[in-house]
This record gives sequence, C-alpha cells and structure tokens, in this order.
Amino acid sequence: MSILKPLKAWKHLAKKPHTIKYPYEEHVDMEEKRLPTDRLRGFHSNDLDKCIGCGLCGKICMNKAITYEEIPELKEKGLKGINIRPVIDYGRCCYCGLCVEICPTKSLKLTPNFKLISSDRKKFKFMPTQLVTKNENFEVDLDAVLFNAKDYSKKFGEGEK
Amino acid sequence: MKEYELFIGPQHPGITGNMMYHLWVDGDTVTKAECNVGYLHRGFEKLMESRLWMQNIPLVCRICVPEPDVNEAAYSMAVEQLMGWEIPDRARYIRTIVLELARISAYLMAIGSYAGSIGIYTIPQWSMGDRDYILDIFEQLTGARVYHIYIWPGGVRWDIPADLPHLIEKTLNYIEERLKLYDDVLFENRIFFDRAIGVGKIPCNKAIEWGVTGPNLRACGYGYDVRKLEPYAAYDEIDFDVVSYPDLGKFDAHEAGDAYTRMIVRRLEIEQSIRIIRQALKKMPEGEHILKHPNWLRWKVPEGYAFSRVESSKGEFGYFVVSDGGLKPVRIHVRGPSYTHGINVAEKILQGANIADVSQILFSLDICPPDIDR
Amino acid sequence: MKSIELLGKGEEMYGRAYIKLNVNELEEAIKKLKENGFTHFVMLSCIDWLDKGKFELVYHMWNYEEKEHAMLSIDIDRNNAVMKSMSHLFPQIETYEREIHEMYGIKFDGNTRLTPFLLENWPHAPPMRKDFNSEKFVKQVYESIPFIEEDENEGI
Amino acid sequence: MGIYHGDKMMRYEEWSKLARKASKKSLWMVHFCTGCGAVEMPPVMTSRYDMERFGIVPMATPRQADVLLITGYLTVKTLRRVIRVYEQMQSPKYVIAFGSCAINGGMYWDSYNTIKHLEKYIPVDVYIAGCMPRPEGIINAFIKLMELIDEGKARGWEKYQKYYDKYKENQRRAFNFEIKEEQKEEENEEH
Repeated sequence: MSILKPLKAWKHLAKKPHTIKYPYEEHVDMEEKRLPTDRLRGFHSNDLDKCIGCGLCGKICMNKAITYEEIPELKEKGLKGINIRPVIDYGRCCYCGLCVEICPTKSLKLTPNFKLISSDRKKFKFMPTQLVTKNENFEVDLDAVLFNAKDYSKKFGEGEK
Repeated sequence: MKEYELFIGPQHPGITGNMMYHLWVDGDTVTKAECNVGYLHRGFEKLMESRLWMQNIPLVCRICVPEPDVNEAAYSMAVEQLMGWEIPDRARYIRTIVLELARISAYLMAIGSYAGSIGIYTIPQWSMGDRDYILDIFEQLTGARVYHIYIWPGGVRWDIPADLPHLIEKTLNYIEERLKLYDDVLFENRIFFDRAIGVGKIPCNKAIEWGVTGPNLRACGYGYDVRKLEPYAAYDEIDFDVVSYPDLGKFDAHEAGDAYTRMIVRRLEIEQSIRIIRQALKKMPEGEHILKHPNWLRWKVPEGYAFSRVESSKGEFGYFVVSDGGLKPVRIHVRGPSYTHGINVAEKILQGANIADVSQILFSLDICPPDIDR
Repeated sequence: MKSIELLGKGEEMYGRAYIKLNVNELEEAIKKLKENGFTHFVMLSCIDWLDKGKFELVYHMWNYEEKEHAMLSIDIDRNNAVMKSMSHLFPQIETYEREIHEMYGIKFDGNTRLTPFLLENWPHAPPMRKDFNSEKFVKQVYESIPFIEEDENEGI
Repeated sequence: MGIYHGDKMMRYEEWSKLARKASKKSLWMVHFCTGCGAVEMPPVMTSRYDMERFGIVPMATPRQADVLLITGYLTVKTLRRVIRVYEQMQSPKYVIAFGSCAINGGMYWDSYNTIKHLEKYIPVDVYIAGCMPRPEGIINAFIKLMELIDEGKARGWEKYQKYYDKYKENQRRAFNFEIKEEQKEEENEEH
C-alpha cells in the first residue's frame, strides 16, 4: 500500500547522517578527501619580486578590481620592470582567475584560502604578497598582506639593503 | 462572491526565487493571475556589450543560478561558430560530462523544492544533501562549487584530474540507490498522486505554440530534446533515449502535461543523465583539452549572427550573438526557458487552479527567475 | 533550407537561415512559416545599430521536423521607432514586445500590455539603447549617494 | 526595548549580558533570497551543513525574524522590498551581507539597476567575502555574528534609528534613480 511505503525512510535512523558539523568537522567528500583542494579559486597571492608591474592583470579584469600602488623600496632591490604592484579590491573581484591566466611572469596565483569575514568594509581591499600561503583551515590571514604600500619595508625588512 | 487580490510576493517560500504573482481570487480558485518580474534584472545584455569576448565568460555563468554550465556552453558554442573553431574531442566529452552533472544537480534541486511545496519535507533534506556530492565533484574539477567558469570558447579550462572519474563513478552509484528511496517517499506516494495528478495541466495541442520547451514539453507528449534535434558536444556519439509522456518507464502515465507527469519526466531523466555520464567516461579519448587561445585583449571575432542552443534542465537555452568584427560583442540576447514558462504559460494555467496548488504548479514548471530578468 | 525556398529570399549563415524582409512583408512570412512546420517561436531580439541609425528586429522560428532555424530580420528607423505588434500570431511575442518596448523604446501598436516590465518607475531613457552610457549613469546616481559615517564624537 | 544595557528593563549589566547570551542561541533568519547567493543557502539550511545546530531557523515572516540575509547583489526593485522587510523586523535585528556585490558593487559595478554599496541603505553587521560565499563562510559569519552579539557590538539597528533620515534620503534617491545636480551641470558644460 503506497501509504506505508514512506515508512521505509525510517531505516536512516541507523545510518550515519551526511551532515558536516562544520566548525568541528571538516568538509570531506565521498572518499574522505579533504576539500577544498588546491584548485579552488580563493584569494590571491602575488610574488612581489617576480611581478614586473606590467598591468596586464588590470586590463583583463572586467570588474576593475585591480588597481596599482607604487612601492619605492623595490627600486633598491634592482628588479626589472616598473615598481608598481597590484592592489586587489575584493568588493569587486569575482574570483574568475583570468588575471592569473594572463600574468606573463606567473607571479599572481590563486590560493585556496577563502574565509574572510569582517564587519568593516575597508578590510576587503589590500595588496596580496608572497607571504600568503595555503593554511590548513583556509583562513585569509590579514597580516600577511599589505593594506598600504608604505609598510612594505616593515614586512619585508631586507628591502632597504 | 467578492473577488480578492492576493500578492504572492518576492519574499515568499512558495515561490521559486524572486518574482511576484498578483492573483485575483474568487473564494478558493484563482480567476486571474499576473506575473511581475524584474527583481533580479542586472542588465546582463547591457553589461556584455561593454566587455571583451573573453571577459563575458565569468559574467555569462551568473545568468541561471542552479545550472551555470549551460550558459557557458551556449556562449562558447556561439563564439566557436563565429570563429569557425572545431574543439578537440576530449573537450567535447568533458563538456558532456559537466553538462550532465549540472543537469542532475539542477533536477535534484527541482525535485527537492517541488516536494517542499507539497509538504513532503524529507525530500528537500535528502536532495540538497545528495546535490552537494555533485558540487564536490565540480569543486575538484573546475575549482568552484557553483560558478565554474570552466567551459571556455575553444574547449575546457583544465583537464580532468586522474582520480576524478573514480569519484564520479562512486557518486553516480550512490545517487542511483537514493533514487529508489525517492520513489518510496515521493514518486510512489499516495499524497503525491492525489495532489499532483490533473493539476496545472498545459493543453497539449497548444504547448508548442505557447513556446513550452524542455521537460515541460516532453511531459505533454512531444519527444523533442535539443540534444537529439541539434546534437552538440558529444551527444551524437552517445546513445540515450528521450523520456516523453506516454512511456514513463515503471511509473504509470495518467494525464499528459500535468504536474505529476512533469516531475516523473524529471525523475526519469536523472537516470538517463547517469547513463550518459557513464558512457562518456568510458569513451573519452586522450588528447588536447583546449585549442590555443588568442591574446584576449586583442581578440576580434569575425562579423556575423550566430545562434547556439543547449538543452538545460529548465528547457531550451538559446544564445543569439551578433558581432561586427570588433573587440566587443554588438548584442547578446539570451533566450531563457523560464521566460515563456514563468509568464505566459504560468498565467494561463494558474487560472482556475486552487490557491493551495499555486506554488506546486510554479515549482513543477521549474521556473528560474534570473532566466526571465537577465 | 526550407524557409529560404518558402519565402524566396535569404541566405544561409552558420547553419541558420537569415532572411532580410521589409516591414509589411513580415506578417505573411511568419504566417506562412507557421503553417509549414515552423511551429516553435524561439524569441524576438532587437539589435541597436547606432551608427546605421536603425533598430533591427529578428524573429527566430524553429521547425521541429526539418530541424531548421529561421531568422526573419527587419529594420526600423531609430528615431520614431514604431512597429506593428505580432502578438496575435504567437502568445509569447507579447512579452518579448513588452521587454523591447521598455528596453529600447519601440512602440508596438496592437499590443495592449506595454506596462513596465523589468524596471520600476524608471524616469530616464530606455537603458539598452547604445547612447545610454551605463558607467556614467552609475557615477551620477549611485556613486554620488554619500556613505553614512559614524560621527565619532557621539559614539554609541 | 532591546537587550542592551541602559534600557528600562535591562538596568543591570549582568542581566542584559545573560539576555544577549540567550538571544544569540536562537537567531531566526528571514526566508528571503534576494540575490544569487541564495543557491548556497539550501545546503546550509538543510541536512548537509544544518545551521539548525546553531538554532538558526528560516522564518517566513519578518515579524518573527532576527537576521536578514542579503545574499549577493540587490536591484533597486528588490531594495524597496528589502527595506520594507527590514523595517518590519523587531528591534534587535542584524544584517549579514554575502559576497563582493554588497561590499563595492561586485561584478555588476557598472549596471544601471543594482545598488553598489549596501551600507548606504541599511546598516550591515557582517560582510562575507566570496563571489557566492561557500557554506563554510556562511556558517563562519553566523558564528562571528554571535560573538558580536555577545560583546554587544552588533548595533546596526541602533545606527538605523539614529541616522534614520539620512538612510531614508539615500533610499529615496536610489528608488527614483536621481541624477545628482552638480553632475548635471558638468554634463551641460561638457556639451
């Protein structure tokens, strides 16, 4: 009788629920592999020494999320190219990764870190640096990035030599 | 009887997303219905005219939210038509797999929200959970859960990782068992028969004239499916059959074009999609996964009018791309399937319906408001 | 291509029939195609050719048996854009005409329901026209609205 | 009114701290999907991530709700309904804004119909990064909101009452798509 058929759903009481109790359990897929993998398109990391400040990422970004700031200390390091570095506004970025595909020196990369929560709007615009690396619970640590180019020397001390 | 006016507004759990129906009600039956849309109108076509050809891909996949790959595939095929490109075979097979996985996840969401509208709340809890396993596959394949930005003009962005086919196989087996449970709780449930049979009937002789497409048209008895009419990607090398009204497999067919038949067609098409993915995984050739793409900043697409058509879970998705040989498109017009389902068809079949069935009819039509507003 | 033989004109473009008609021929062409198998009206698109000073309306029709797509294209003058409504042939043309009326400003006489469709009390020119600069509009309307700053002296 | 120190009922600081701790455990959310981020809500609402573990339940009517989720972009037409929903909610109410579209316009920065900065129209308590934030991000936002409530810092609704006329002025200008006069004069000089 089709009235009693739905009662078959009771057998789920014995099974393990597929709920991910998030803050206490991590998101694992069917084969117990930890997600997200390295392919996730999260926040940027930019190697400021390899980057030559060519401005291609700014041109391809259709959200005008990428602007540039000059870092004077880079001149002493004798790097080739112009010493402007991209500042990314995550109030515009859609994490599509076109800038990473077009970057000639492959200095701009997307890390799988995606967690950034804050009640202050200005915390979402900063310059990514090479210190941004994948951390195990995918939080974006805001002290690895530069909120304005002047404190480059504070972070990268050897810049003055 | 005095006639009342009801507004099922944008903030209403019984409406699929952001749209509003203005109902004139006489007692319990709806005498007149008028649709009011535009809550999600971001002016996509205006934005697309001011972006380069490659910059439109991340924009295009935001049009239909439950199934973004359909837009990327349709836009890429239109641009490939204009450029005269032939994408590599491996890319055609990967596109088929991605499109079918997106179809299964969209159908699971449609079945979940439909069951929620007739009060069987077990199914949404299950189907949203099962859909999440497919999003896990997408995350490892394309780098994002929902907006994949993976199908590009010229092929697909990255190749399939080596261990993914095994995971896809495992997920498909898991979903196949779950479908049996869905049958017990929803599709062979007495409540579903009483609530859905004969409700929201689309008159089958007028279905094509009203512009009904996709599962709603196949529920009216017409076996038309864009994957068979105009095969794209790798659908011509894969055999699958089109589910339409009279032969509904193990379910017995009652009336053509009502909510019951539409949901049964969607349920059976999940099995077809699973079949397609399995064949595509077996037959996938080795080789390149994308053509060498030109410099995006100076990429000019030759002049012409191109129209590409893809079968989405909601119906027939069409992209009309007009280019005058410049860096930016002149006009891109998106034909969303819910454009006709949500406005003309819904207004006509809501007349004479019971108020309690209004949200069930709208969910059985599977209306996706961003298709309408773009 | 069946539609090209039926109407006697048109060219084949990327596997689709692209047929250029003038305005008064349109209604017969749609009726004729409708009787000969082109039962599915796909959509009605409008292209704004600003430099050529004309709107181009494209009526897309699909034939399920022949598996053929026909694009009937007509041109209207851009300044006084008036067009006869075709909503008596296919019911969903009325919605397409409503949207084009709101987005391009083309008047369709014979269409009774040209009420606002997507935008609510929009006082400016139709937004999809090429001479409406969306970026400048955003600067003038949304960017000029000030933020509401906490004045620190009376912090809560 | 409200559960913050200084109201008539809440004369003692510990009493209001206790009331806040109790209210943070049962935040009810308005069931209103305003933008494209709403596709990531079903996994969070249903059994996969199950936000009811935190006591968060989707409520149909704004009268019984505490949290309003702005999931993504907002068109002007939806903004009018969001304002009506926001003003119907009872007084300790909070707003969570999803994704980049609410921070600085997101990818529709040059669209004529979407608003660019949500803060100009309603006070926002928590922003989430992501172009459609993931379910983990959404649950992190709820946890962060609970911490803010605990510390008594989630005071967006008081700001709305304090600067009510400024907010109303901004909303009115957005609803009528008003072009600011100075820009207009510059426009005439350009021609």
